[in-house]
Amino acid sequence: MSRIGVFVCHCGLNIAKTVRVSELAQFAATLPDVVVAKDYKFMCSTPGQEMIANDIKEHRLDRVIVTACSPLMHEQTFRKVLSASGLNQYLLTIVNIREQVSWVTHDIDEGTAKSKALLNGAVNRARLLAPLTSRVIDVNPDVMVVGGGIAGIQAALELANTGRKVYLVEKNSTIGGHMAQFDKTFPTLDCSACILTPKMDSVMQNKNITLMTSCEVSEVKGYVGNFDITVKQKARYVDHDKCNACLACTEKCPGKGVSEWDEGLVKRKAIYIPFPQAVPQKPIIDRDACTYFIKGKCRLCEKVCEQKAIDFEQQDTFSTMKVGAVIVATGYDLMDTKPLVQYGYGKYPGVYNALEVERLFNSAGPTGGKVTMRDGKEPQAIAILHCIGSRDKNNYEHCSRVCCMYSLKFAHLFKEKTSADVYQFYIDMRAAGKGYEEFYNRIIEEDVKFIRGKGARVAESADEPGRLIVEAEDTITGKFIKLPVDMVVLSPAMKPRADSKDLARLFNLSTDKYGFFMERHPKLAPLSTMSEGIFIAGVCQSPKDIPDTVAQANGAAAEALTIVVKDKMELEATTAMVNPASCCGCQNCVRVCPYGAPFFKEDKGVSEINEALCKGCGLCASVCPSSAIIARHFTNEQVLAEMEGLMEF
Amino acid sequence: MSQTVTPFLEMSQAIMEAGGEALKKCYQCGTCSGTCPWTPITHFNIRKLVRYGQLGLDGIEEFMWGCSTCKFCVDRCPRGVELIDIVTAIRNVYSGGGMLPQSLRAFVGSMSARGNPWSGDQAKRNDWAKDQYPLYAPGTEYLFWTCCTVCYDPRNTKLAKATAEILKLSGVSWGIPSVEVNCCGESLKKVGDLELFDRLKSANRDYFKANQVSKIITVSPHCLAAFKKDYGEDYEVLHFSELIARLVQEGKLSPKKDLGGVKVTYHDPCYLGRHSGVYDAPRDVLRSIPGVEFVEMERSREQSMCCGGGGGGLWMEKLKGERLSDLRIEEAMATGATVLATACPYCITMFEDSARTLNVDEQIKIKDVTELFLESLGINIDEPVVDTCAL
Amino acid sequence: MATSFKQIEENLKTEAGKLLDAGKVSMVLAYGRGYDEKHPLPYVARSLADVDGMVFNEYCTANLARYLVRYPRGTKIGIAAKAADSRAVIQLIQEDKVKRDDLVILGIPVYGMKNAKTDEAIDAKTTCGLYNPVIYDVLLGEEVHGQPVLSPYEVLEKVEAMGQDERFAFWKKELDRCIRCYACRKACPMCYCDPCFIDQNKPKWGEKSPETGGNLMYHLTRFHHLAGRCIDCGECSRACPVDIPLYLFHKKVAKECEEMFGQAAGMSIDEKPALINFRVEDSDKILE
Amino acid sequence: MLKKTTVQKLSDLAAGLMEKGALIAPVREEAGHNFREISDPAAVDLDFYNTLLSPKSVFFPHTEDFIRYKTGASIAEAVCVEPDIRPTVLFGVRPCDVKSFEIMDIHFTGTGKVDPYWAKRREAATIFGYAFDPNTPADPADFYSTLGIGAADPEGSDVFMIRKDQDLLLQAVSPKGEKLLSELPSLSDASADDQKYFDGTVAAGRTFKTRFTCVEAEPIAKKFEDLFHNAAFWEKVSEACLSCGACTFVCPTCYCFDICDETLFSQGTRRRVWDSCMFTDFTLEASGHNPRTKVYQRLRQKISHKYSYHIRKYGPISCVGCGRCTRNCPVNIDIFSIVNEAMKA
Amino acid sequence: MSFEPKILGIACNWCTYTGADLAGTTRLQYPQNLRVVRVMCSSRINPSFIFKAFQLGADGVLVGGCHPGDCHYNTGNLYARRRLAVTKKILEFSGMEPGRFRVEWISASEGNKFAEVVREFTEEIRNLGPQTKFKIS
Repeated sequence: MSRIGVFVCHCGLNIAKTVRVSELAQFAATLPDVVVAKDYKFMCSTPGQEMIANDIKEHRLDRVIVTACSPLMHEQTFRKVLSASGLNQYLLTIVNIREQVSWVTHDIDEGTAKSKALLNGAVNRARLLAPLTSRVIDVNPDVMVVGGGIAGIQAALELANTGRKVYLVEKNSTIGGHMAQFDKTFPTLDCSACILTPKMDSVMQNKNITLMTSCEVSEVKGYVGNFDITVKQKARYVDHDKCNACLACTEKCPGKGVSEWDEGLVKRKAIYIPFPQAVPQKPIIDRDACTYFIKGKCRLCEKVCEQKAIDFEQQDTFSTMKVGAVIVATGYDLMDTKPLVQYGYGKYPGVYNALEVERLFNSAGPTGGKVTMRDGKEPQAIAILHCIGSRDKNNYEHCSRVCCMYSLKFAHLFKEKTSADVYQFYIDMRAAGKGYEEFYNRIIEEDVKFIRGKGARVAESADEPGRLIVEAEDTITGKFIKLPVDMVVLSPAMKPRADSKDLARLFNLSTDKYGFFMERHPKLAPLSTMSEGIFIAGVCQSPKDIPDTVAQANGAAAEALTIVVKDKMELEATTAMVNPASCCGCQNCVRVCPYGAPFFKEDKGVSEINEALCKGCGLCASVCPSSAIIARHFTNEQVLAEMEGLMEF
Repeated sequence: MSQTVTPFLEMSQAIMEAGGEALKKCYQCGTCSGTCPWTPITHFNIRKLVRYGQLGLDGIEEFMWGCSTCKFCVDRCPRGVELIDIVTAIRNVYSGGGMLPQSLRAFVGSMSARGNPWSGDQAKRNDWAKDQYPLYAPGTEYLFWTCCTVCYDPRNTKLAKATAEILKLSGVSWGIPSVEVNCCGESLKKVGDLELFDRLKSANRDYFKANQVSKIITVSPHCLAAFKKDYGEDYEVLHFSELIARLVQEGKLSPKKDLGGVKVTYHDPCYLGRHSGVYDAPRDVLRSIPGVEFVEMERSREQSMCCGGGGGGLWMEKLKGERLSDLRIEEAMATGATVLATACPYCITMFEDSARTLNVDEQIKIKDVTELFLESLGINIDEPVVDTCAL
Repeated sequence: MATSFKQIEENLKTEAGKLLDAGKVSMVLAYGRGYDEKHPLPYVARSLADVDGMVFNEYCTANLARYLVRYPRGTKIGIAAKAADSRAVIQLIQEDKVKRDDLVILGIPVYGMKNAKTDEAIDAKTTCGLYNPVIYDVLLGEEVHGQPVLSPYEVLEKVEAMGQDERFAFWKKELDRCIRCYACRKACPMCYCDPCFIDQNKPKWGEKSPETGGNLMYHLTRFHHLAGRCIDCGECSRACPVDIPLYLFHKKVAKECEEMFGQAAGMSIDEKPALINFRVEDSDKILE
Repeated sequence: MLKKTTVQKLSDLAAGLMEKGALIAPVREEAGHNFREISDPAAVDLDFYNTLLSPKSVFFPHTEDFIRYKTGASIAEAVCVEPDIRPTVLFGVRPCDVKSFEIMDIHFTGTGKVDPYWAKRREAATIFGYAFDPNTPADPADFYSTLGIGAADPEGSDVFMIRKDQDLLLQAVSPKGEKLLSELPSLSDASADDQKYFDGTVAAGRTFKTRFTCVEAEPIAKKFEDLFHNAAFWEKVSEACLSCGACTFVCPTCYCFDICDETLFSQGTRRRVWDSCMFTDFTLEASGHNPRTKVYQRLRQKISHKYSYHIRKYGPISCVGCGRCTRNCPVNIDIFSIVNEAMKA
Repeated sequence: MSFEPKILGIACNWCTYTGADLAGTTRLQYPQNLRVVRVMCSSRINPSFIFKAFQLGADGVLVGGCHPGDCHYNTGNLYARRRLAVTKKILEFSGMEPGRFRVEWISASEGNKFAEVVREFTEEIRNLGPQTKFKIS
């Protein structure tokens, strides 16, 4: 037998206008197990809360029903009242007679009748509620950061500076990411390397950071506070513990690989460091380019290495880290513009993509910072085409956000380094950001030509062989433009890393249709994910510029810290559990759970649920044929009883 | 002319209601107009047309007839705007007010009175066949849908016969429709007469139903696109080039006669290519013919140029210098080809006119892929062609 | 030409004998003599001596896969399996109730199995219409070819053609007969829950008394639990003492599942049961 | 008193009986014949071997409501359900099934505690027994003669019926039967030939053989006591058993039941529902403990109860050899084969 | 008196229940025949809930969940879609009118759609009349 108290709120006239609240309270009093039923003007007010608290004591209530607004409004408020009165907070039931009754009808008879039915269901359900308690678990204080671009570097440094131990996992042989490829950064035009490399060095120097380059995450187990993450160390064929970074090997190496850092514009050695400021500044061997691996002999590097650091037998190795939280900051790729045949990328040597152009400007780049094209000539006329694949239903619907600004930056650098005429073909100029509009104005004054119309086609000039024709409509005059240029720069869409969906699977993240990681809430939880304890930062979430990326990285670091700063944490109480006596061992629960919470105990032939991983959705309970799974707070009995109550009147 | 305009949103609304719903999606980036083959050579500007439509501005009627519905812009549009629907809707709204250009009046009149665009006598629709070919009856597998143009236009009756002859050899069960059928109405729809289009469509559908038609072969890509997109029932529709390609692949038809090293280029009809996604079948057919050296033009497949005959263009006069077909002929000749092959009676008509007015009709021949294929089968149906276009 | 029942029986004895003799399995599930010819009994041979007791004839309809879950995980078992039975084995492997490696499947290609009560052939009527086992290690006869290819769903025509009211009346009449002996679920190779949902008091899904409400709840829910898992062996209906044509409902659900999800139960050990699986591309049309 | 009618005029007899009260008789149904209350006299059908379900449900229905109550209300407000008991004619019961009533009486009335539902129904009923035909072989599943029951035993019936070609001979056995027979105008008096035929058939029924030979109860009871701990024996004989309840629900002498509370909204009913010792949860205790989790334990219980405990406690074997359990077993387990096996073990 | 159907709604907490709240916040009017049970996810819905609801006398049952792809628990509604589709087929084959059971994806921002669906569904059930087939009397 329960002792139920029912408290009907008027919400001023919000409810009372279309529900006869006193009649409802009287009705409640007739229901089995209801020992007190009252109505009051504002139940959520202090006197209202006090009334409930007093009645809990006076009538020794063991269940409380508040008949008021949506549980999404005040469930927490009234739960606190119960807690404060010594009653388990889960013994509260809210009946939503405002949003779902009084506000959606004008008819007081209908409103009252529906309220009675809902209340009757609530009484049925309340009777079966059980007190629930949250479990407390230990939290591992370390953090893993996946991705060593500017976002990952920033987050790792922030966390390390608070004294946390950080594992920074980078797929490539150096950290730095795309930012290391840039020459200047908009709108201030400061040198990218100058602001990035000190940070890269700090990572190297920081004793709290374990830098793991040429590494990939291969398995993720566990849950918030207690992740076990297995990382694959890819074979480098150079023992970095022995290597003293003399780089004699790279000089002697006859192998030729394609420089990723220079976007394939030049070759590099088979044993190499990606660029002079790489961190760590120790070489690796590119198996596909190495003469020894291809032809079976050479080993010149081995001969010149005094440290005996070359190890052709090296294998991939795996190690498992224990961490409490994870930040994923895996960045982006540029979309491949070759399939957009109308722009001739890959067909005409004069067509470049944005990252290639970044390298052309860079003094450490393939041309030593001079703007010369593949044929060695300096361009006389240059067209920069915006929105290639961005804002495009046929490719990527999103605006890549940074292209307008870097295109302006390109225009400036072209003006600075060449005497070429520079044209921008754009749809809308997006310069929202601190100092951005000012930068736009500055570029306008540098006499860059702006053509408002999306580049439609790039063709070879019939009259001047080797030159290119850009076709577009200048929508301002309505005239069709055929512009002869020497160089075309495409500003392609930014897309998530090709393996972002694999990573999403590993970490149980959801992605949008292109593979950008989904945040838990676009506004209120932009750095959290649906997986507790895993945060995202930078372009892997959506395209953004460096300032925003850095801000996100700091934010993600702070979020991760809120978890690992405590040594204990409380878990969801409304989780599922298995009644082993009823479990038939079908493992449906194991197969369906998106969080991997249920697992099968082979020896007992039954499933169990790791409550730390359970989010309480109840899917397992509904796929359990023998009803062995109890979805706490939404048990089969509770739902059935509520349904029966709702259908009675 | 006053430079002040006032947006007239009722008109914009009317366009949207007539099927131009996509108006509102356009953000005026200019991809369409930059892509449109007309922009460089005429005053027609598809982006402006949409802009005028968005605001319901006066003057729209001045350039609404410029579009030949080649679908290039639709495929490129980053917003997924169905520009052809907008053009059709605008034409529907404005031509409802009697703004049909002179050259289209005969076209629409003939459609209305005789059910075909060529002022042909309906009873004589099948005269080209001279009773040599079977009529479709329930139980037959394929309906060979003869386009009005191949029934009435003397140049194109050759195409009808070529097709029929190949069908005779193919071993499939087929028949031509009786004379009671109407034009598929595709061009009529693009001209904006949606009401008349619906009338023709439902009459044809009644014929299909009465005769239990489920599989249709068309010779014109325009009919193909109409049946696929507008007729709304589950017919299996094939372009004839697809059927030949299949029969060749299955070994049921094999070209024998060597055409002696003739250099052929192929023009993708907009309605076969971009509208229906058929690019490979006609090329496969050409490649199957012995003694054909096949060359591509610079703009081919998805990038193909338009002949200008779609969207009612076939029936509209264009000034010299404003004809896409002239440009296309030049492009074809630049490849060194002596035969420009295509797979659409409209394209054939447009190109033959251009070749004649450009005085190159000796240097380059215009042929349908079907005709070339028939030649390679060693069959000659050439008869003296009397140019007595009914128009 | 199919192998004769007598020959299959001989082959069964030979192969079972070999397996037991070589110690490859600790038991062979097969058929043994019942109280008369028409009533053979599921039979377990644990030694070479037991093999002699085996029989096989047209009345050996029982689906022996039902017994697999009774033995401890890891028991090496030989099992005689006809077409539908082999599908049950596959389905149990999919559900990880048995391991493929623990089984030696003695496949029986056969047609013309009969219902002992009616003496009718059951091939596609109450079972799935296949003649040859889908999976086996040893085949106890030649594969059956040349028999008519029967759709297992043809028998549905009559019930599918009924209007909603008529169909409800039909099922009400059939299900009201139910005496809740649970032979259906006990004969079912896929019903291995213990306790069954209907046996529970918390929650009480349906009443235990054999009346309309509880009967409907029991059967409808069971149809759902078997959706995408029922391999159409027809055992539930054959087991039913009051002859409720449960197979019709199961077949209908199986047919719908095949149409909606593009997979049939028990056809491949690499699949997941359709209802504990999804595809992002699943159409909302299936809800219409 | 021997009366007669013809099979053709069976419906007249049925109509006459219906005037006396409820008539429960075999009718043809999809799955076989069953006893049903008759509303159309033409529905009575004596062309059957034996009914699918036993007639025990006439006196001991599958569900029996005891009390009704309102949830949340005081127990004092609960209302007893008065069973609807009317004079009844139970028509066409085979001798083995008639015998089953006698065994069931032990439990429902014979042990001192009288079950009023059973007792009142039994009292209100007049039983028309119906002989098997001793000239045709018995169903292979039957073994009533093995248990000493004749194919045409009038004992236990109020009226006993024997089919003679197209005639139906009706012999009053009890005063209740005699009274009823005399009140049925559709019957005519039987001839001396008929009487001879009737007596002959009863006698032939006594020597009629079903399968197996006659058994003595005592040695069986003893044997099963000895076998109780022989798990190997029970595991072997239960290997095929599915542990469904088909055998117990069709059995005329199984009488186990469960008391259930069924509620809908705030209306509750406490009722008696048949249960089966073959079900896993039959012996499930409130603590969660279950003494019979294995199939063999349950089968051992069922068979030992019928062939051993019952003999020890009440005398007779709790089985009448009607063969229903064997006929309806989904896997063709034959109870008497197990008894034979046990005797050999 | 005209027939007032009883409709049981089962709504997921994150989308449809919130959408229903939004319908209230924006004061959209809809019929009062629907009584909603809140569950955390549409995947929580056991098919037997639906059968039970009809036995309890529901004239119609409406299930609401997040749009596929938007599930708060990633994939819950994708399982639910399959399971409820089968539930629907079973109801239909048992003889229940197909219109009495409906599944709708209603997001937290679709208060309008919620109200519209309730209006439409209530009307449909009203036209179908009282549900007597499953109802236990």
